[in-house]
Amino acid sequence: MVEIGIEPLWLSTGIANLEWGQVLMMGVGGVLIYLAVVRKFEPLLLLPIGFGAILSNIPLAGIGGSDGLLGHIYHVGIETGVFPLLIFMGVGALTDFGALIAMPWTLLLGAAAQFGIFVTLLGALALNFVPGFDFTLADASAIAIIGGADGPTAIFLASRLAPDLLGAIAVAAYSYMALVPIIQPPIMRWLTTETERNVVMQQLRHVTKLEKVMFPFAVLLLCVIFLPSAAPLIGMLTFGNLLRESGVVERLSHAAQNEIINIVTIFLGLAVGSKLSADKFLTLDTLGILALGAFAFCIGTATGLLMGKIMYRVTGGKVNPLIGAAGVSAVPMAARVVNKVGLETNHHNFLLMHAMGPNVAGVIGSAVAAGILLAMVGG
Amino acid sequence: MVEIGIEPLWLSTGIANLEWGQVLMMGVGGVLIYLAVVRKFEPLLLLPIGFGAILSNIPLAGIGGSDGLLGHIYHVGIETGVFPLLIFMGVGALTDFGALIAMPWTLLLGAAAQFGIFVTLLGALALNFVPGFDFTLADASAIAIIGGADGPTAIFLASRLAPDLLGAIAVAAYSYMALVPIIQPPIMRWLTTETERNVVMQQLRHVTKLEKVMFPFAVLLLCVIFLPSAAPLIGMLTFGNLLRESGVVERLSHAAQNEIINIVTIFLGLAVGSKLSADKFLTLDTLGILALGAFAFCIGTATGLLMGKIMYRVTGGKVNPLIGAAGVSAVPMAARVVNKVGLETNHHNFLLMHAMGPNVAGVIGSAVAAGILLAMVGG
Amino acid sequence: MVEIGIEPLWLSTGIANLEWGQVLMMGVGGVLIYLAVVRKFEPLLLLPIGFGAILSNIPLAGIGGSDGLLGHIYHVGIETGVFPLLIFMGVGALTDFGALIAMPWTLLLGAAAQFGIFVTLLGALALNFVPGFDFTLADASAIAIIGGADGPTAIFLASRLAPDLLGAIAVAAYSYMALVPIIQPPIMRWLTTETERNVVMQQLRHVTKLEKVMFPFAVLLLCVIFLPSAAPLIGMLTFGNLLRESGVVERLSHAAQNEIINIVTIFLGLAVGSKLSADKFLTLDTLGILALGAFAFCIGTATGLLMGKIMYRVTGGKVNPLIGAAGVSAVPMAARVVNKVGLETNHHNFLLMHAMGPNVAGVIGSAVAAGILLAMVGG
Amino acid sequence: MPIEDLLLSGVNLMILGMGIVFTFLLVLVFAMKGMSKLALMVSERQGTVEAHSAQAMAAGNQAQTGIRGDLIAVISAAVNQYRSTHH
Amino acid sequence: MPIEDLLLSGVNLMILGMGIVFTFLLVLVFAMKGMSKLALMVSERQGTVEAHSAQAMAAGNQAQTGIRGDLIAVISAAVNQYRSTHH
Amino acid sequence: MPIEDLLLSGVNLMILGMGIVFTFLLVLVFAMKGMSKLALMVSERQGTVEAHSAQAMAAGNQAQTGIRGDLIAVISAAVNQYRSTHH
Ligand code: NA
Ligand code: NA
Ligand code: NA
Repeated sequence: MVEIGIEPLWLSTGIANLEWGQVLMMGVGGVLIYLAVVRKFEPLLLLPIGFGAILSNIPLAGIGGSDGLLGHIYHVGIETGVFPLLIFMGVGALTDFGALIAMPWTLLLGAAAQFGIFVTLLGALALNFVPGFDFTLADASAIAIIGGADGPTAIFLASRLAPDLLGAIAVAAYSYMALVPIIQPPIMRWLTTETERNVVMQQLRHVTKLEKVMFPFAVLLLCVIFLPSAAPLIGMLTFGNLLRESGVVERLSHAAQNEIINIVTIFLGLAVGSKLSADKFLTLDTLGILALGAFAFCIGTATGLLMGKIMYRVTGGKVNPLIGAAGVSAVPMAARVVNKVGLETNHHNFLLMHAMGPNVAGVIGSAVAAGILLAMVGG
Repeated sequence: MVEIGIEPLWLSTGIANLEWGQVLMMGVGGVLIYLAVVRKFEPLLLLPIGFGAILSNIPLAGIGGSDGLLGHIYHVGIETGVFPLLIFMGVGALTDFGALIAMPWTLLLGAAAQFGIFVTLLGALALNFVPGFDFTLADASAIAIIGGADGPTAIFLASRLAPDLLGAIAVAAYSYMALVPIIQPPIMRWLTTETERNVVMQQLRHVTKLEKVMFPFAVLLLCVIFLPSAAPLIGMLTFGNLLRESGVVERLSHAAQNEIINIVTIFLGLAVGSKLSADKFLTLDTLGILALGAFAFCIGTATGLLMGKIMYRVTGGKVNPLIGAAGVSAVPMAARVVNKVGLETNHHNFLLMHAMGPNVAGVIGSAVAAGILLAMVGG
Repeated sequence: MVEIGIEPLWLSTGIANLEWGQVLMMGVGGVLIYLAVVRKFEPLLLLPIGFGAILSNIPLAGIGGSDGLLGHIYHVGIETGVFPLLIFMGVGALTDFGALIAMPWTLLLGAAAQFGIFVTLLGALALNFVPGFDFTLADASAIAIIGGADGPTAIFLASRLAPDLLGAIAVAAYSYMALVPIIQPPIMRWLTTETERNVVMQQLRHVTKLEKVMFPFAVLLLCVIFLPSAAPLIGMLTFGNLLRESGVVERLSHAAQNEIINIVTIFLGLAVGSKLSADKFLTLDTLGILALGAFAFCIGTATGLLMGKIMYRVTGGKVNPLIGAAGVSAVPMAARVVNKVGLETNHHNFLLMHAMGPNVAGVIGSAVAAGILLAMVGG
Repeated sequence: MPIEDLLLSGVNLMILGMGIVFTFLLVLVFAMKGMSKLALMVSERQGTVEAHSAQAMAAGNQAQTGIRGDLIAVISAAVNQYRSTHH
Repeated sequence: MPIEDLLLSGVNLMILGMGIVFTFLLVLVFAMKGMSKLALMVSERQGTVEAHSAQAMAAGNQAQTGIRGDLIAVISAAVNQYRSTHH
Repeated sequence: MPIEDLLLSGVNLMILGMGIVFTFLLVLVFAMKGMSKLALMVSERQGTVEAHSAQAMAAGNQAQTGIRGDLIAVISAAVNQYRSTHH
């Protein structure tokens, strides 16, 4: 007869099988959920990630395993790179590039802010001098992209270059994106002068519908010519944006902005959370990644601001350097921070719209950087 | 040249290939659709199940086969257990556990009602004495869960323990859930006295947002400690509920309550229907399953009521025993039935909110029972 | 150390790898998008198809490859036939067959218009006399279905009979459906007399809810008896329609009409576009397919009109032959065209509702024709 | 196989095919006529029931069609706006 | 295996099963009572904060429940209509 | 490989990388300027057409922005409520 007694019963309980690592990781998941719910840190991603971490660390259940729910979702959506690309399509459908089209030069601010990525790459490699660290060039590249301050880009690149670090990288990326309001302001005040922060920028010119429809093609064209390795990201971003601006496929644009991105966000978050296992996350690497991530954000913010100061000089004081800080992307948080800091010095100086230009430019910039890393390192 | 003539033409028609079993199963599908459309029996599930049964019994088309549409859907969504778990996430996002939080003791009513599951398990095994029946312990467990009066739980467990019986079990589960208004009242009147049914319960206390946010964690924590095998079900239920109560992820909560659960319901129903094939369904087993299912509902209702009577005594007549009948879950039908029967004896006695407590407790109770069966039998 | 220099950098650019075929196919994609956005040609499909063509022809990116995003989507949704069938479910949920139920005889108009399919099949085979063409019976059948003027049917059949031609066939089908307002009117004026076009048809009788609920079953029953090979298409069409008319599953009907069809349309379009590769599309075959497609539409329109004239005679002038042109389906475009041409001759003669009958009959007709081709050729 | 044979198969296919299409849809015509008759009978038999539900339905439609078109337009626009801004 | 043994396993399973179900839900009862106590303490400690958010929430609910039911009905119908026609 | 070499690759990657990022976005700047010029020309050439559609669009926007903000707020709340209750 089937053996049914106290012994197997006890062995089927959680306490009898719970390992310390799992307890700790559930704690980590709990912290992420706390940050999401109470501190409002990127709740759309951190809540599912946190819950996924808890579920996948439940002993015996094997929810994160290859036969478990989250294992299936991870296999279908992240190993293939499908989920981050669909999110990017949604981002494109949700983003109005008008501000950028009105001020093309702000693209350079989005470019400068990517410096944080590459400095971090060096930092990650340098960390190998510290005993216990052994990052490959691929690992370092995946870590560096955290500086791109763009979640889907980071997840996409990590799934390609360093799947083992994906959990830590995703958590770092979204956490720091949420911390932008705390990380950036000091740097902004420190690197800019009162006069610079006071600059009131002229109002943006009107952008025609036609320009908005042509924009995605312009971006995609350059991507095809110079950097095909960035085509999956740039391609889906521009596709989503075309759905939005073409004005003839309202149904599809609505689906990309709502159903698809919402459904995928739930699954992406849970699947990323399933990578938060003790053996992968409770390592020295994770500490290094968290440190490097913060470092990357600071550098990116700084270089964006410096480019802003250059444009301030060149334009004879027409550009407020603060908007350079929005170049790290982290849309729209970074732009809001710029607006806030701007208002501190001048109560009537609303920089939000001007900051949206470099802000969305940063999205393109980090997608380009990701393409370069894929082409040079991923090959 | 390609042979195109009357002969092959005739052989490609349905009548030339139609078997009696298929005709009968299409009839079964038709009956299910009739019950869904005309009698309003759980139409959201029984209509797709019925239509899936018709489609998968069409000769030559092979829609339910491994290369057919329904075969693909079944393989992706039910063999993996993904669909029932996503439905459970939606149920969690749609359920307000406030009534239960206000009356924690009603959990015991949800516990007592699960007695129907285990009695039915014995019944299924005892049926083996009847020649022609040969239920294994796994079969019996899958059949018994019908007493849980919870569709996704039944489908999830059946897909794990007895895939061959899945069709019959799902049909029985949803049919009896729809029959609750007919099955339960007589038992309720028979087991309770006029005075008991007359009890007017005091109004529920206000439940704070914080309590509602903490509740899913409390449930999940116990599940992790005592019964990890129930984690997939309990985990997704609590995740969905957290999406709802956290209040910071409106987009995701809305997706779980609408897009996801609606889409999955269509596919789940069709896929379940594709298991209604003559060789699997037109068997003595099915008759046994239908009989046992009705039996399970009656026992569950009765034990729920008896526990209600105990609480009536213990509390000195503060608890109306009728709400015990809602412990079988079948949300929210059973609670409505309680309200209806209550009003029969006292026109001013609205028990709906008080019945919601044991009602949702029953969902947790049957998920726990399913976990036990998985742990003890599925291993 | 990792080789990172100008040489590999250059080799990783697009220009260094761009082939003429790819450039041309991107051009084709651009044209399709132009037609969709500016000329409003079936934008819901042609925009995603065009963009998919661009993405899948980007060198090195391999987006259309088996490991690329579009490759994955194609493998999951089109190779399996799942996407076109889900679209058909949505079409069923969006279609009101009331006009057809009120005028059952107009089914014959939908039948006559399918003549275009079979004449085109002969045309495709006859094209083999021209050196360079070598269409098999399967190829010819897949091409002929373009005459069905029904996108999902064409994609479904092509994915079964001639995957290599799928891109060209889908593009031809949707392009000509968009061209209906240009293709049909001359033929309509040429084949009908002033008096005939002047016929004012009597108002449609009221159709009861019960009839609308019974209709899908009537269609499905005949499909089961006579033509099971058409069951996947007819089955999902009638299922969607039952969701709509049953009135008890509003949630599911809404999902089929919106979320599901919108999401699937995006993916279907992109995946079809990924088949627009130079080696498959820039061939003599494609030219033949485009020519045959136009031919098919003209024949179908003509035979539909002729059947209309017959019904005009038989009914003693009660039927306006123009509505026969709507038999090619291309819902609802063809019906609108009928209405427009009708108004040209008589400013008070609104034929829209009367044209909807043959219009939806055409959908059933081409699904039946597809079933026949599958049964006779696909075997 | 030689094109002639192919064409022969094609002709075969055309004759059979159109034959089946017409048969199928012709039978469907009669099926629908019978269906409508049946529906009529049924609804007549449960006339009373129908009546009620019919009234109910009518009422329902009232509630819907009762709304003045412009109001719907305004609301639709608002809903659009609401969606585009809140989603 | 022989039916008797099966039944024996069944009985075993029933006893253990109901035991666990009751234990689990009984423990949950106390967990919830503790939880509610904790929630009370927390909300008392940050009373002020609560008060504010509570007011805010109340206001929010106002904004929603403030709308007269019939208006909602009308709008709901319109939304329905809008959806069924525009989608 | 030795860390020194890794770092060397890293420096290489940084120089090339930032070079490409800047080149790419700088070229994009000019592409966008050209694009805007082109757009201007096009719209001027088909001025009349534009005008019409522009008016049409304006009208459309009117219809939308014409709705008083508070009405939208009310309706949005109602829609919310409608959704949360009817779904
Ligand atoms: Na960025
Ligand atoms: Na239950
Ligand atoms: Na057709």
